Amino acid sequence: MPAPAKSTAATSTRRRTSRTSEAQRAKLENYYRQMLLVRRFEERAQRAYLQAYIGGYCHLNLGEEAAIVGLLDALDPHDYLFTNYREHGYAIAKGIEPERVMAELYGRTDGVSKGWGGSMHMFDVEHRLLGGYGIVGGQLPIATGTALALQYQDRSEVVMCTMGDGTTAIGAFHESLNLAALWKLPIVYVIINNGLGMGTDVAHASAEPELYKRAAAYRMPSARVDGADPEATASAALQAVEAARGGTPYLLEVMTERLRGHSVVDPAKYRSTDETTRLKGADPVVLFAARLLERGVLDQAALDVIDTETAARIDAVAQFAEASPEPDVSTLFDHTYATPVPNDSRRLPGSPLFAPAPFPGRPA
Amino acid sequence: MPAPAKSTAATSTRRRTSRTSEAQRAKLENYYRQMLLVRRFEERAQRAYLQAYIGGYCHLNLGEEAAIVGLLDALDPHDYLFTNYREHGYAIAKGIEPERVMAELYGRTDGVSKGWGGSMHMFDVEHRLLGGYGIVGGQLPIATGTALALQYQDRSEVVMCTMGDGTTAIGAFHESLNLAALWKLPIVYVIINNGLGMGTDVAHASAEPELYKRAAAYRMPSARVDGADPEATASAALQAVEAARGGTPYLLEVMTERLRGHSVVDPAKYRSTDETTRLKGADPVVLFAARLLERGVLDQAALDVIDTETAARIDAVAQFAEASPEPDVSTLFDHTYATPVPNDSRRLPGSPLFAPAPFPGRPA
Amino acid sequence: MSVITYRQALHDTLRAELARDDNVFLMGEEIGLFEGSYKITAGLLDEFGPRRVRDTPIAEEGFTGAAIGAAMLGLRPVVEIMTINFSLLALDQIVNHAAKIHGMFGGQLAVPMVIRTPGGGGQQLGASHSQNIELYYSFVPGLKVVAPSTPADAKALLLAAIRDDDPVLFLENLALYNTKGEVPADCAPATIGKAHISREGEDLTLIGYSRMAHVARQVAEELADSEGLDIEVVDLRSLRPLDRDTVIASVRKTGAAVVLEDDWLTYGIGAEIAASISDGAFDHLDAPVRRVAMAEVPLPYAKSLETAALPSHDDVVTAVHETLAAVGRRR
Amino acid sequence: MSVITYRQALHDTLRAELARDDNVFLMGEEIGLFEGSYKITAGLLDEFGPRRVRDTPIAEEGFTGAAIGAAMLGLRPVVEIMTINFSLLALDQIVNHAAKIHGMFGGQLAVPMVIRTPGGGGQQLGASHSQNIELYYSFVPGLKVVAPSTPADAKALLLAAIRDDDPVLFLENLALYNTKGEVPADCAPATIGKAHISREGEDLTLIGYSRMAHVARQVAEELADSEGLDIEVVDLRSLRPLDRDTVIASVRKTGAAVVLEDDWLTYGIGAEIAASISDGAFDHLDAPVRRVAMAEVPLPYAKSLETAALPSHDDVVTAVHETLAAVGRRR
Ligand SMILES: Cc1ncc(C[n+]2csc(CCOP(=O)(O)OP(=O)(O)O)c2C)c(N)n1
Ligand SMILES: Cc1ncc(C[n+]2csc(CCOP(=O)(O)OP(=O)(O)O)c2C)c(N)n1
Ligand SMILES: [Mg+2]
Ligand SMILES: [Mg+2]
Repeated sequence: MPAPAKSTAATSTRRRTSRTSEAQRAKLENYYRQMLLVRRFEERAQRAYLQAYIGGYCHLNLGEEAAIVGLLDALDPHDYLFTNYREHGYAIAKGIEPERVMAELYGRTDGVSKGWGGSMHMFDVEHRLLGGYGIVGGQLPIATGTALALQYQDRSEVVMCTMGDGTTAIGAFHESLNLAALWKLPIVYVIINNGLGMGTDVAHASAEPELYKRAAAYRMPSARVDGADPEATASAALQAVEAARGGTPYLLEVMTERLRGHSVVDPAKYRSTDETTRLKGADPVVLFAARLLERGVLDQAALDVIDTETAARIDAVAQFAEASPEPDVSTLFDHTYATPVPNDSRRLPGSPLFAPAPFPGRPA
Repeated sequence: MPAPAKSTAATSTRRRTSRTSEAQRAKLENYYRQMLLVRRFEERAQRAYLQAYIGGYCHLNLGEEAAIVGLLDALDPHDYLFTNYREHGYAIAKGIEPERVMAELYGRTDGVSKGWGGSMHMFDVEHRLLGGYGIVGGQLPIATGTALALQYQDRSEVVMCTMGDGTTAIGAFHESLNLAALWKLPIVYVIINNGLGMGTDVAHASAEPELYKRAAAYRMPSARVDGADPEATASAALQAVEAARGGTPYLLEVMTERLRGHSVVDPAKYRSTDETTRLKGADPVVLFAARLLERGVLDQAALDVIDTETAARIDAVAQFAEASPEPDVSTLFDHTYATPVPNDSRRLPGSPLFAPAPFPGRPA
Repeated sequence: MSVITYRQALHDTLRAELARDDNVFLMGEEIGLFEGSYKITAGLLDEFGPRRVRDTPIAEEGFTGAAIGAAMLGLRPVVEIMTINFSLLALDQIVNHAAKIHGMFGGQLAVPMVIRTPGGGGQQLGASHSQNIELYYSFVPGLKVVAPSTPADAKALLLAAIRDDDPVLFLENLALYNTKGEVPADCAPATIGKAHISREGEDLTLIGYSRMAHVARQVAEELADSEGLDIEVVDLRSLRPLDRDTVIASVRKTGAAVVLEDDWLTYGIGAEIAASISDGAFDHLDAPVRRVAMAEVPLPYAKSLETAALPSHDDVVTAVHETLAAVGRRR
Repeated sequence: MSVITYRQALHDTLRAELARDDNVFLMGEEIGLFEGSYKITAGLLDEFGPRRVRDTPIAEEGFTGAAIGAAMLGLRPVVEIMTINFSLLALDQIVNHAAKIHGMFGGQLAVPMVIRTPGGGGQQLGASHSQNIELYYSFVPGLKVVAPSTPADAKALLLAAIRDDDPVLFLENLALYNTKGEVPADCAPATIGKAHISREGEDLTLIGYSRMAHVARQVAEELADSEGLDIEVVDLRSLRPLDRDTVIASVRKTGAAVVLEDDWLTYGIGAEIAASISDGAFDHLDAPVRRVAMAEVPLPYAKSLETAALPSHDDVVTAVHETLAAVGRRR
């Protein structure tokens, strides 16, 4: 697997960042690198999907890059993350090699879930990403239980659990937040509010459209933050994570934009032209690049270098995925159970349940 | 079916009620009569259960009488009511003959649900009690949909839907209130907060123990009222019903006491002696009788008359139930479907699926 | 008579029923502005407005339950659950409430509602999005379950379902939406509870529903052409009530049966079909009833594994050949 | 060896496992202070405290899901769902999550949890509180389902379930809680996936699980005494995986089978048993496999109707007699 690309852009801009400390500068550059990596990864995923390398549903993080990077910056590596099906960027930002994320999209054995999960089901025990779930809201009770286990074992890690705005209407949201608050679990629930379910906007889905306010029903602290700003997101997330680590669960609402359709195949025709125009000015990667330029953190040359490096990395990522083998049919029955038991069915669809009955009739 | 007992107690106290108008006096007497009817009904149900006339689970309204009477006073006869499994008193207060409620408890054909429902499943289309549901929270989405139908048909009725305090933890609570508020449905959700699920108190079940405050998560108006006071309950309920009739759903929390165990068979050993002592002073029927005496609405003689009349009525009620026939086994398949269709199974457990196969073998 | 897709047949029928009866309305996630995840409801919000075509929040339990309550007052809601996998969240409302309200309250009110939902694997949607769990509904007295395999049946059964006074689970299939067939313009509602012999034959009976009834017809035609086999095909159409008589009459005639299903074998729909045949045609069977069904695994995403796990055309051919061989040994 | 109730066997086993392994904890509604709706957990809160014995709000989906998440970190939650009817609210968490997490993520983590829940009709609890829906779990690869019928099996299977690394649905039965039987003090965990011949015989095989395995033994003993019949009884014990081999070996020997179940007949558990026997013992069966199951109605409250709808001891006797008569005609 290729090593992560080394930072070569840093040098060229170091002198100009008088207003920011070197550590701060490095951090911002790193934010940008990660955001761009997610962006280019998703663009590549889109292409690969259209070329039929990727199947199933494929939901992209385009527009969510700053939020991802900010949120994950607030987590320690040993903290746990649960997400929904729109999670490629989260997997990458949690430290999983993009190669393994792409290989999963391709359904290959080097995929982070060995090809069993696909786009919606990234999972990596080592990096403590505990999924990637496709049932809206399904991850919430589970993440809550993981937080319960941390409390039970008297451990210091926290759980972060993301969801979409549309997800706040489902029963599991209510049950989970109530349990977490009642039991004082170390968990941060994050609402990625991109304004839309698939095509349904928040005003048509939630009677309280300021979603973070729903935390009050559980006496849980909460806040809303601008998810186009990775620094603001990181600092809001840090506050939430600290509360959780202290035994106060937290609800954080992160305002983002979904730049494209709900999934790769959705042309988003339901969007007004006004809305489409507005979105053009709301691209968090573009905005952050402009901010870095303006603040003198990076210059255009540096940005260009990062761009080139990222593009190269993504090419390598796609090549890795393409080269990875498909799972062999002989492995089909490998993961039904963790503890093997007698009489588990290992029949393929074309095989009979029993060897053809002997004829004639019954032995005496 | 016996006619409702006529008021003979009224005359003896009419002269003394100088502070209250005659209409008001009659109303308060009627409250008391209804409360006592529910009380004696439930006591009789308990006895009948212990005598094995009644089976299954049996949850009583002991302690809830004032709340029931107050709530139902706010509804017009053509308004709809949904409740949970603790609903004998609601059925009676909605105007259903206690005879038919008791017959249902006995599982007889004259029962309000023809003996098919039992204690938990009272239902009467004519009186617009649309059940009696045993799955905690199950009634909420359905009641919400009935309110949707009223709106769809541009009708003026409202729906009232009661639930217990423990029920507010379940997902259906959240989904239903969100839908109602989003769609501005004519519905009042009522939480009967008796402080306990079965043995679990509110503080161990809800992270926001002031349950009415949960309405804020849906921008829904809400209030809390003392359910030992039928007048206060009625006026709070009227406000809620009026809001609902105007298209603003409402959440009303009614504070009550559960004087006995969760169901007839629960000795409630988990209750502290302090708690048991406190409850002795919290009987709403006793409190309301004292209030009526104190306010000069009724004197002791009048109360005694009501008591005697109610006891006689309840005897008749039990006799009616006992005399009513059990459903005949021939009716077992009568209610599987409303629209009969071919091939519906009408096989009894001991019957074969097919008439014994002819022998020998296959015809040429 | 015109040739249209299964999708179009559904769309046209919903549209016609909306126009015919003001009590009919549609409800579900993304069925309005988004025009439906699989576009069955395209254009209907524009035509009928939000009162009749209601977008809901993501709350399967809530809105399915709301349909029950609306149906109790005489409306005829047609709910779309985006895929049958998500219906698990509404199962309490469907099984403990919709199916019970008529009986549990002594037959006082009916619940005339339809739940439309597609099943189907083979789209690489992974384990939690590729299940065929019509069994969960077919098992429950008080529910009716229909599973059309052709555009004509899609129309006739949807008409029947909407006009029926009981809750009906209307099973669609992702893989059938684009299939085409003839649909009579004056198509009458079908009778729920009746299977259909979609091809007559003498050698063996193939039984299926939904996608596998479609596959059954294809295989039967093919084997007629290529090998001169004369296979009878029974399209169950209704899973509850189940038309055992039609199935058994066919097997009594042919003496051999292969049951096709897209769900897991053990306890799947086919188990009941096989058990019923083995009982009702006991003295007529010349070989054990063979079942072709999904491999019993959480369906993997990877194409290679997914394909291996799902019953294919070839698997059906194998099963037919092997069953006829077993028959041969016995006849 | 001592004679104790099924309830006591469950209680003792939970207590022993709590004492043995700190990773084991109990979670559910009213299991602590209230001591459990059916008192299985009586005294355990006092003994082990609220960390190990956790009362939950009424939120089946939430706390069952929480058990999944806790299990993923290596804890061994034992969840009580008060009756199996309420498990419908948690079904998405169980079927779409607990059963899938191991496979869907490529086998990375296990979900070692147990869901204990009683089924059973006959208590006049009405249509929504009297269902036997173990089918919903038995159908799903990734889950294991066990259904003991004796106190000894209750203990041995609960030990196995708690120590197994997969999600196990542990089916109890309201009518069995007070039944008694011998339980060895040093009872070892059972093997999940294995049926048990609980009585040997030559004339016919009776197959059941949970309450109906208990009834099967009673009927077999009685018919031995009264009519000298020699009936073999198979107690399935495990519904997933299903031990077809044991069942079929028995029927190959006896040539006749009656399958008993407490759920609805069509698509019920017995359908698979009957289909499997009809297939695997095809050339050995002397009569169709008979099924005894619940009438297909929403179970009424009234005692007269409820009794008529549920399979009884007498129904089993009738089925045995009629099956032997059919055998007689063929042998
Ligand atoms: C229970 C369930 N219902 C419906 C769906 C189909 N579905 C997938 S994504 C989605 C919209 C989710 O919106 P939101 O929570 O805002 O997340 P976003 O996609 O915007 O990130 C829907 C309805 C599902 N996967 N699960
Ligand atoms: C979904 C579900 N879970 C559990 C139960 C068992 N149960 C019946 S009543 C009850 C307590 C309900 O408490 P609350 O809502 O406060 O109502 P109350 O009985 O106090 O009137 C429970 C847990 C049930 N009937 N349904
Ligand atoms: Mg969204
Ligand atoms: Mg309560």
